[in-house]
Amino acid sequence: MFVKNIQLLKAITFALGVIMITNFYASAAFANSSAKQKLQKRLSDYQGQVIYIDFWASWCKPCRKSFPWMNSLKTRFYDQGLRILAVNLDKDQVLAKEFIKNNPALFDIIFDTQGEIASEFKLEGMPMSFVLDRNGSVVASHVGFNSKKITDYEAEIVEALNQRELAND
Amino acid sequence: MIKIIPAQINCSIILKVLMILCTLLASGCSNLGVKPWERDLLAKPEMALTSSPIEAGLDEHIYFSKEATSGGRSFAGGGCGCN
Amino acid sequence: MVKIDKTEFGFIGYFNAMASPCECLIETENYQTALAITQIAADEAWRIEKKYSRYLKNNVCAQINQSNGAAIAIDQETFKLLDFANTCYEISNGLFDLTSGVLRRVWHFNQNTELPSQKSVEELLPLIGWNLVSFDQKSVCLAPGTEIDFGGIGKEYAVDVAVQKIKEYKPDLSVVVNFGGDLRVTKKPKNKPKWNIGIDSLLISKIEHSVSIGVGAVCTSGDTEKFILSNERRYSHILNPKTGWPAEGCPKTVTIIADQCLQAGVLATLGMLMGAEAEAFLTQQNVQFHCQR
Amino acid sequence: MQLVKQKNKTVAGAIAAAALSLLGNSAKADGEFWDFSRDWKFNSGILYYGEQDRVSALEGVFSATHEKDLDDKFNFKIVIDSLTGASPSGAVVQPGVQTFTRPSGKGQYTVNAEEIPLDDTFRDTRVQVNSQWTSPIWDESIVSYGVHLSKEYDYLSTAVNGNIAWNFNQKNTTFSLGLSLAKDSFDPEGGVPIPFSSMVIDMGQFANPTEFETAFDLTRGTTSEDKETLDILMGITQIINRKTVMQFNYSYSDVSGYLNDPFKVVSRVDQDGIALEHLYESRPDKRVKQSFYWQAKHYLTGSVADISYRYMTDDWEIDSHTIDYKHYLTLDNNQYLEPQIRWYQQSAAEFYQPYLLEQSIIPENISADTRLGEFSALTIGLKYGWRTDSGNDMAIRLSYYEQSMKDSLSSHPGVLNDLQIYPDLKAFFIQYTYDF
Repeated sequence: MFVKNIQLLKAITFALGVIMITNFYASAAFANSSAKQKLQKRLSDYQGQVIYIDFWASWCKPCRKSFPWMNSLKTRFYDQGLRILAVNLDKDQVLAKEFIKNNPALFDIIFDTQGEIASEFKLEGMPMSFVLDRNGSVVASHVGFNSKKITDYEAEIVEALNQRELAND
Repeated sequence: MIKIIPAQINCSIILKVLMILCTLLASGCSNLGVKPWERDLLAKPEMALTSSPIEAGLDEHIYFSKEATSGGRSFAGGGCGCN
Repeated sequence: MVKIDKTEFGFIGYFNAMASPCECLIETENYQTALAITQIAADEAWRIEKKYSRYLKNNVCAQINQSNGAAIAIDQETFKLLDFANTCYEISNGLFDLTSGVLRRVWHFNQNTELPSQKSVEELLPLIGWNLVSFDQKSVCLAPGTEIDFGGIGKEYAVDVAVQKIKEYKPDLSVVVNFGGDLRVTKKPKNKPKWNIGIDSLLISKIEHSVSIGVGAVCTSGDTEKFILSNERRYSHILNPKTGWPAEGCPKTVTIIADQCLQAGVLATLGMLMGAEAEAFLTQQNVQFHCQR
Repeated sequence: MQLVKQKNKTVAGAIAAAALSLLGNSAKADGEFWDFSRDWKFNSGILYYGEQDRVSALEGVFSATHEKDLDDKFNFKIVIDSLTGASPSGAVVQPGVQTFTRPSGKGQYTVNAEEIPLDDTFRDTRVQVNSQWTSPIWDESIVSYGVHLSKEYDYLSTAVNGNIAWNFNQKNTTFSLGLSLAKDSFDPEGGVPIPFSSMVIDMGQFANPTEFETAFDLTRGTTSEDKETLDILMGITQIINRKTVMQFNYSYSDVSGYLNDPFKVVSRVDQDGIALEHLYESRPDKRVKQSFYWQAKHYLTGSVADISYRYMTDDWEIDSHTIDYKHYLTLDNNQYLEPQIRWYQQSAAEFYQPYLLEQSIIPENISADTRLGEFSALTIGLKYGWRTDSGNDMAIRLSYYEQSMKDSLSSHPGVLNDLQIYPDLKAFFIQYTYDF
């Protein structure tokens, strides 16, 4: 009886191969560096500030819960030098705009449809966020958004904010 | 009292299957898959492996009471006297 | 969640909070800003409701009311609210009293129920009295059986706090924050002389005519629907904490226009408690008011 | 009662001052900042199942899920179903009219000539409740555990289950291991029949009812029986590419205890095919089932293909293959059509026999329950779903299900040769689901 299972497994791996080939397509990695340019522009705007970068997409469920929290982050820590940048990774920007209509954002949003910035930051999951200190280096990051861990997320930000105050605006 | 792991379980079969699952896991899977931000289509409700649990439960009940096979997608136990 | 609609003056943001429809009339063409402003108002309303509503089980209000005599730790916001209520109690000679909420155990105002018996009201009176409440920066302590109901100032406080936050966010925009009829305007509108509430927003269900206001707050106390009719006498749901009964001959509603919502709200309640002398009392306060008899 | 002016400041002024100090520097408030107003999700469904002039069932499901956070859920489900109508008793078809005793021993029922005997005492209502808790652990895995309780007039089933799913390879691969332990207890009205005892049928041969009762009681052994089920489910879910996900499950199920169906009998026939008596069936008291399940879902522009294959084999020598294909077609404004075709085929249990020949020795186990026979079954279904304007999802599904038995015996004794021994089953079911 067990012999039959082996043939079964061979059949499955064959089917698996067929599906792979039929829809393999070279993802057009045409040079759309506008996403990276937009990022650079923003990072230079926020020169000397602590930056919280959040990678999100309309189809990612935890993002719906992280937006209100990021709004409150902005109103509470804006004047202490926190800037928030949300990088949208939707393939179809219409879905992202629809998401923003239902989940208002007080912070800046840039679009990275090809996922260039995401690969640069070597994203490990969705959503994922990074805390950059005042000289722009990543000091903390977390994958996912769990409302129980909010105090930890905020602690990371406050710590970065309290670091050596760079003489800035 | 429920016998936790009845002695007569044919361990060899389970071990064989576990071994196959692991090889499948280790070898084939590392290059398959998508980047975390490429899960937009997979996140659609209709792409869930069991898109309607209610329907799956109702079907499972019908086929459990009309056929000699059950489970596969989920536990096989029927939980009713209908078979 | 919040919803946004385009209007000729800009946008209206809707959401539900404190068991009533809330909206923000925003004089701006920028959709993003309108959305963000509505979200600020909504977050504030939900936060205050979640913290102080007497309908929820494990919030600050519930902790205080179920303490039966034990001292409860409070945060600075709660202390300041109690302090504000304390001032209102003193300057109104005890007419404005947050502990009068227990009277709703005997008074039911949904469509012509009967009057409570005098005896049942009197039994509650010993539980009422701001003197039964002692508090300081860190804690509050109630006499057993006594309860605090923030309903009297909750909505007005939420409006004022929301307006403050919106002014921080967009100081130059004219926004009307309207929580279930208690509203306040952040700044004079640019494209028209005044906001015409009642036409722009249908939320003022309590009064039959519209109010036009440049800047400031409008609050209404009393209710055209919530009252008891018994042998042709109309009993309002605004109860005097000392007698446990509404004031004799009080108007159906008292609407006050003032600088802040809290001020307008407390004055409107006091106006109702003045009964027949409501108009006399309010003219003395030289605030704009309107009594609906 | 006149309010005295407060030292030339009007009451209004004093209140304004108090309000200012309250609102002054926006008081530091601790507490949360958002409102998850829609935490609870509800799914409901109702199914009508009707077989051609046989059993019909109505089943209602209501499920409530509270999702505090991603993968941190509590689900409560209640299922109520009621069954009416007749199902085959296992007795063989006969040229003449037949009379049978009801399982409870009270009353009889008759079956017309050349008709497959159906026992219509089969009327029951069942209530089932399930609770399932799911929560994330060790930051990349999910644990889930739950309880199951199902109560019928004469049947009680209780079960607990647990499952752990490990995610790795950036959540592209998920390995899951599940365990379920169930205990069912069964006490039929009229007691549990002794296997191979002969059904006592009152054809007037008894002087009085008590004589019939003593004879009937002789065929009854214990008043109740129970069985235990251990299920192990191991699975791999693998994301192949942006449009394809696959799952491969192996399940091992060990059921032991009372596995007979107390209502089922096997007819003993002479060489002319005439039934002499009806013996209560006897199945082994242990069954080990193993199944290999593979499912793949592939996203095409505007539709989703869902194909699954299941191979089951057990130590009752039953092998079965199941192929299930669904095609989800998205129509405009949130509507969809989902045709379905399912092919099922099983071999017979080694102790399955439609009847027992008079002269053959009585085997250790025997059952004439067609569900253990060799048959194939086809299901064709079509589901139409839409979203109501208040944003809730509804769907209606119509399905037709047909089983056709395979006659594994080359010929039948005497009269049975020109009678239709194997009952065919044709059924349709309508399912309505509503999520809000």
